[in-house]
Amino acid sequence: MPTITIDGKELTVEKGKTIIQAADEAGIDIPRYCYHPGLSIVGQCRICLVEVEKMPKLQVACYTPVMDGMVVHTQSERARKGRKDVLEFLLVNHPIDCPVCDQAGECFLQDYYMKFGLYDSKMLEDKNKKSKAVPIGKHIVLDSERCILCTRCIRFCDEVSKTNELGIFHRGDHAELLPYPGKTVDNPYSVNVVDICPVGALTEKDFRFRTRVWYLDETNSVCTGCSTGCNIEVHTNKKREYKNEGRRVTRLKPRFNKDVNEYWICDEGRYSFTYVDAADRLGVVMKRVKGELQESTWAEVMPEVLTALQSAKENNKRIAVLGSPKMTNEDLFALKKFASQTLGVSQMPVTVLPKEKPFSDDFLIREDKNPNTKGAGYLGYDTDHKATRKLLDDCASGGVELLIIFHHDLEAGFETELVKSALSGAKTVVFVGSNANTTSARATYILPSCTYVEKEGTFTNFAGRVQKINRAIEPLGDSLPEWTIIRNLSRKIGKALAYFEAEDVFKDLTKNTAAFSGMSYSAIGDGGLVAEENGKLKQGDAKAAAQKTETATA
Amino acid sequence: MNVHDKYKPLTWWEKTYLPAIISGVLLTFGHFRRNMVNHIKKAIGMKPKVSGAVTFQYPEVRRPFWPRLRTLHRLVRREDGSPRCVGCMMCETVCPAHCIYIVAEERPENQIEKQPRIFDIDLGKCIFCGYCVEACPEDAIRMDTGIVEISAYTRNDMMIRRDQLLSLEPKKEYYTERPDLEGKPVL
Amino acid sequence: MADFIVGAVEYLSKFIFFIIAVLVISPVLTWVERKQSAVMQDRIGANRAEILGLRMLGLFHALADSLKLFTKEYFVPKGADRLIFHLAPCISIFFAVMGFAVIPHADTLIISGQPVEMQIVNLNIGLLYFFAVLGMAVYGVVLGAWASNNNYALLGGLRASAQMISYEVSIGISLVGIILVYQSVDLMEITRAQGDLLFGFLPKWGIFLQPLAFFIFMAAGIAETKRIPFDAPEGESEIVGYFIEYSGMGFGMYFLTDFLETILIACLTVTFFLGGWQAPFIDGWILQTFSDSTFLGIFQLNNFILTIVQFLAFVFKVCLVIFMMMTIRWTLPRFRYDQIMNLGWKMLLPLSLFNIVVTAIIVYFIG
Amino acid sequence: MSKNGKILTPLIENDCNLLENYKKFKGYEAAKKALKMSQDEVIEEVQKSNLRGLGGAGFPTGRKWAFIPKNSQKPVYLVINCDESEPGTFKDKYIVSSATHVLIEGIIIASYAIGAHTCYIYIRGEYVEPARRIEAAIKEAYDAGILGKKVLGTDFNLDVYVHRGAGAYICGEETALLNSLEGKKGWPRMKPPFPAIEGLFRCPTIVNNVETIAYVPPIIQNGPKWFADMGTERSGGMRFYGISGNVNKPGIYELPVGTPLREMIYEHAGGIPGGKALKCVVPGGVSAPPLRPDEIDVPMDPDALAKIGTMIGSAGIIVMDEDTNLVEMLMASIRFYHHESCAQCTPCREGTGWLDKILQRMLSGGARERDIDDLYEIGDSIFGNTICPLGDSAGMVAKGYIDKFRGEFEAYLSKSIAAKSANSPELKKAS
Amino acid sequence: MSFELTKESKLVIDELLTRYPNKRAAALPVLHVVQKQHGYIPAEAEPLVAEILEVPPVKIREVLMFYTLFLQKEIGKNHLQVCRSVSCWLRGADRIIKQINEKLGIHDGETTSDKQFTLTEVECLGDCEHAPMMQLNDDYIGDLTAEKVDEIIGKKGQ
Repeated sequence: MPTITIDGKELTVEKGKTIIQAADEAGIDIPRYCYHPGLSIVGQCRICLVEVEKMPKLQVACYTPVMDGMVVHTQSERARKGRKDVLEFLLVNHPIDCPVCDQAGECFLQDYYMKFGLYDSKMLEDKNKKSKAVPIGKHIVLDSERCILCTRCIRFCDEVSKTNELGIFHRGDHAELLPYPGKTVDNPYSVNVVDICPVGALTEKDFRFRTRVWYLDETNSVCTGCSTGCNIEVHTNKKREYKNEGRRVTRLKPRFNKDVNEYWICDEGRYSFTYVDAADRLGVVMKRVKGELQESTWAEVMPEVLTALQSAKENNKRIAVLGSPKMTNEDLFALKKFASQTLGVSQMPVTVLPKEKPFSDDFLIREDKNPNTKGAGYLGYDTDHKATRKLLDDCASGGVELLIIFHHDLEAGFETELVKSALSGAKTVVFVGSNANTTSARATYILPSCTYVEKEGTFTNFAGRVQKINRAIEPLGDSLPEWTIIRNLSRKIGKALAYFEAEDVFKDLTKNTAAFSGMSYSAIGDGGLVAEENGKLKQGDAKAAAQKTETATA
Repeated sequence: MNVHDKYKPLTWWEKTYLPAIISGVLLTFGHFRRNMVNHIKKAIGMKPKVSGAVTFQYPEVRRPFWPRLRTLHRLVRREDGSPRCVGCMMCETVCPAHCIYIVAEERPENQIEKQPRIFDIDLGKCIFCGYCVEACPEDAIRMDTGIVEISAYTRNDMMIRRDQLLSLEPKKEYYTERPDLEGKPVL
Repeated sequence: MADFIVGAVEYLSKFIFFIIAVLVISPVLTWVERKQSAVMQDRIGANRAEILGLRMLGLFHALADSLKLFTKEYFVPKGADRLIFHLAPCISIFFAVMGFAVIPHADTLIISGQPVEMQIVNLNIGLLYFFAVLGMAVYGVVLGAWASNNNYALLGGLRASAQMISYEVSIGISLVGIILVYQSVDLMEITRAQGDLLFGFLPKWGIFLQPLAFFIFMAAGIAETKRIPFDAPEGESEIVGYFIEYSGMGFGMYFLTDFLETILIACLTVTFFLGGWQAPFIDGWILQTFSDSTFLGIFQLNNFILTIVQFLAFVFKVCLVIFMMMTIRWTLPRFRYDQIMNLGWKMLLPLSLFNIVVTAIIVYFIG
Repeated sequence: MSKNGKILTPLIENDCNLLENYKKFKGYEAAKKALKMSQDEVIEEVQKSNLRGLGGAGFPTGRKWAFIPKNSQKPVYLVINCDESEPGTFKDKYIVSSATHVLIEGIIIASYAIGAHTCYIYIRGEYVEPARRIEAAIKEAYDAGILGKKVLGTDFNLDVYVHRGAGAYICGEETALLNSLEGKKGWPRMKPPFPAIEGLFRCPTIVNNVETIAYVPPIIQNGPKWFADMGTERSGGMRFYGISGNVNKPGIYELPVGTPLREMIYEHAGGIPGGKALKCVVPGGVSAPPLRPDEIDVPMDPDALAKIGTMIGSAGIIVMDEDTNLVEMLMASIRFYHHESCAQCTPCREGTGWLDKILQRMLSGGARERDIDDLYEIGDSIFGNTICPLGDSAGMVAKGYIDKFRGEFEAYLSKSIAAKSANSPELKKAS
Repeated sequence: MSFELTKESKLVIDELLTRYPNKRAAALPVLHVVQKQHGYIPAEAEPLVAEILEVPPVKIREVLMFYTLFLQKEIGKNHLQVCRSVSCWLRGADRIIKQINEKLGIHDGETTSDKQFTLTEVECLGDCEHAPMMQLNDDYIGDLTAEKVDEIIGKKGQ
């Protein structure tokens, strides 16, 4: 393990690491354009120049491996001058069109200009003209003039998505980043190139001109597009809502988690937030009056639902509950507790498999498009598709009086006939969900629930990693988190659940479910913890969890 | 620590405030006396050397605008009549009163990709600080219309919209010298 | 019975005369304030309101103002205590008006051989009455502020009460010197006592006998009216005050109170320190020059003329004091709140105590 | 060995691209001799000869060979760099087209020494005829049993291939050449690892210049001391000097290392046409900073030139007479770099283009007061901040001309500005 | 327009592929072969070459556009590549270029309308001793003078 000194700070670094990696670990900021920790190192942008003692030239921090006894200066006169020069060169042909550039605010050129540049331009000459605002894919717009040829996107397409769409053509200052003629950047991970583009050369069509990035609020969350559970940041525009135009989530950005998604996210997941403000979003409580669904209120509907529950219970008619793997661990636990303690329901299926097998690959996109199937399994739900079919069969044969369905669009997974007969078989159908579908259209009561950006909770991904979601925006209309709806029901019937926050549910959950024992919100933190079927945390994780809890409480 | 510590401490006599009050009152009273005499002189038909007041009789007499005066905003147009504004939202960002509302849109022409679809200024909130003019990288917003009488019956009417802003013209007649003060005050 | 009727007529006529006078003078004062400040500041001042082309130097503005205030919506904020909200301005103006009851305007007028005190009520404890009334004024402010259900108003009200209570102490103690010197708490008596001459040429006015008390009284008095430089409670343009939620005549009453208090303080200043209705040097001359023959059947000529002169002297002095107070208002900037408190408690209060001690010693030795 | 002590010139003059001609000069005797020696001995001999790389960088050849890891599991490659694109350099063309067999013999010796069984000759794409000749010579050698399996009857196998470039100066840089050889863009690689450790196809690779390899057979033949004695203390032997520009007899001259520059210009190259005065000399290809007339007494060896702030490079001497406009000269040089910059590193990619634009503007009458300083500063900023030396060269050239001939530049500038203000009355009035 | 490799070209390419340990390395020689067959390298050839070399087509295009000798569009029968670099410039390359400009009416990168000549200004061709010089198709012609240029154009233009 070589020991090196960066800016007077002594560090012991793993052999084979480069200076910039060592500096990153120590929290010393060295500027970079071409270097990206998730990609190979090319060392061509030259902005990361640092002064290394006993080396005649400035060295690129991203490529120079650490050697024992190395003394590095990142802020020396020479290093700053070198960086400033490189920056000046980068801006020679870069259009200064920050006003129309969506990258402004998160642009490395701007940041480093303010940090190291601040020179008066010597440039009098005309800038080279290249193609501007060319759509190069379903989601991406390319502005070649702004490109600084750092090749991050090219390396992404070569190394991560392995689709090789992009290349740098010509040479010298006429070199231009372009996709291969006739090819578009439409791989399942394409928009990541926008994230890694340090300047505004690659921008997102969907986000284009929507707002300026400095208006955005960020909330850490987890993608619900599939069971991978990629870590994301939800960007919302709370201070200037008129810019939202009916769409409260501005964009999703991947968040680094070395155990799950590293730096990336698939396009499907990136645009999976659209259902939050989709046209079919349920925002009001509804009930069926004379065969028509009408808007209602919680105050009106809750007693009616309670009465239905009560009468079904007293008449010893069956109550059936179909949970959903789209619900958080908290929702599922509260539901399970309520259903088994108060309603006496024992069989609780959750899974509805779609008729067609969805797209999946071996990187991030998984076949199971639900974020929490694993968690439902841990919590004692029956994750078998057949169990759901059995429940529907029961309903169809009239063995169920009251059916509570969460989220599911049953027609997506079952024959329309079966669904129809099942839903008409039950006297009362309560649909709890965030978006309308064919099932909700046939329900007796519709109780609107929050989407994942409107509530707190945890999801358990396919590998058993429990990860936290946070509330980014206020719930739409009357919608409530599912656990709140269940708790409100439980207050009037049977044993009341004494939950006030999602965290209360989780505390109860960790006490009662072996797989989650020892966890807490503070221990889960941003990275998540792995739950194990046999009930114990992994050795390393348990220690980490204990430490995290300690530091959190301290 | 009090900011006044850096000044020299007041003497006992000064601490009573009396000298300051007296000198202040003498000054204002001096003005009162001088102006009153002039007013009376005028009232009884004598012609005073100077007028007792320096006020302009608005709205009959209007005070000329100084070039630096900040009046109602306008959006500058390009030669083809489209807004010069590119919707960068710098003004919106810098506005201390949060009175500018911009929503951008794609501009059909590719070279300048962006333009504002909505550009509203809430004059009810605006404090006429002129930061938006300073911040604009395109010199697209200016406060030189010479319109100072801004009033409306409802809050909504205080919103000035993009097309209104674009339709405004700069006021050209500026006075660069101090205008004549020998106006005729009406008592 | 007849005595009672005569007494009732006497009080009633005095009261009506006085009420009309005060309520007319207050709007006029608003005009005075505008015009005076305009002249001081090289402006013209309000001059736009006109009736049939007549502008009257802007005098109609007072009329326009009151019309406006009368016709404006009287808005009661959500959550306000409605009763107190309505009551508070009334309390405020009520006590301001009440204060005038004991102000002597002239010496006794003899009508049909019947002496009539030129004072609405001749209380032998007039000074204490005045303290009591003044002390009640703060209720109007505090209740209005509290009833508005507005934090800013409440804060303004708190500032106002703190300030008024602080300065009332100084006012009270500064007047103890006057009591010591004139040996009375009856305002008529105090005024009469100021008729003598000191050293043969100087009227025995409070300002000469109690110069320190005069300054203290003036400062504290201005503070009592909550006017610049002591306008921390309301501060029209910058810090919203206790009547922020009031509109229409509710605001109008507070506004009127302001001016009534100004007049009141001016009247008191004149009564205590400037010889009240005394018109020195010419009163004797009038008595000697005019005979005591009957005039208009019921008046005694010299007494009548003297009373008129005394009344005019009183009015003249009050105007002078008001003019001074307004000059100060348009000259000085506002005190900071801590400065107001410092001045009240650390300057005026010790000074007024010191004044009592010195006065007492002098009175003890001189007799 | 022949008259005048020249080594390769006689071979070139006698068309040694044909095996029969080369045989007359004891062809392939040295290879046979070397193949009998051990690998280390060969390297030792070359090291002793003080043979330094003649392509530009001047790194001692023997030492380079010694870097090859012994007993490497991976195959070792020898790559001959014949991508001769530096303006003012044209020596390799002669060697590959007319002394081809001595090159092949050198390849055999070098390959044997480093344990390579495959050799690629990377020849620039424009050299169509030389490429054809060398292909023919290789075929001849294969047919004669000199190449292929069992070289010259020994157990040593060697395949030699010609690989044509396609027009990129940057591919003369060894790592860019390797990338180009691998079928990629000619973008230089970051070092370390050096090619000797990880080069072509990630295997140990030696990249040598044509001329360097061509001198190996005579060294083996005549012993290292003979060669070392001809040159200076630290760089042995002879080398080709290509003289071009304003001289009477432009061409290549094989002379001992350390021959004074003046002698070359005025004696070997026959002086300047029309008896004009000398203004400026570029001693080592366009990348070398220029020399003033008072500096040309310098001996042409790497160390002496380095001492006065320039370099011998590929020894392409360009002579300029008194009529030359140095601003235009600098423009021509910078235009070259602008055209050839590979677009990898920022300073070189943008800097060369910027320099070119400034110079073009200066020459089209738009000169400004500060242009000279700008040029110098930009050159300085490019220098030392790039992966490969192309950026350094561009920076060095811009700096070099301005350092040495600032007066010339200033004179041009004032003349140009005066002309401009004379042409525009407004400007005249304003100033 | 589709592009097919001729049988001869295929044979040459097969031989070329044996020279290198991986196929990609043969990119330059293969492209040379394509260019020799077709006169230039059409866009349609890129996927074909990419397939032979087992690399993504974009990499072939990158290579193609990086090297100046690979042509992407059809050029005239006679490709005049006039050196403009330092040594040639010193001895009057400008004059030669200007002469061709005037004589044929074409500038850098342009082709005459009769598809006879294409002029390209190139950097050093390594024939500095014969400056000023040009490359006419594969051949170097040095020591150019105005008369010599006229002669070349006249001879080839017929």
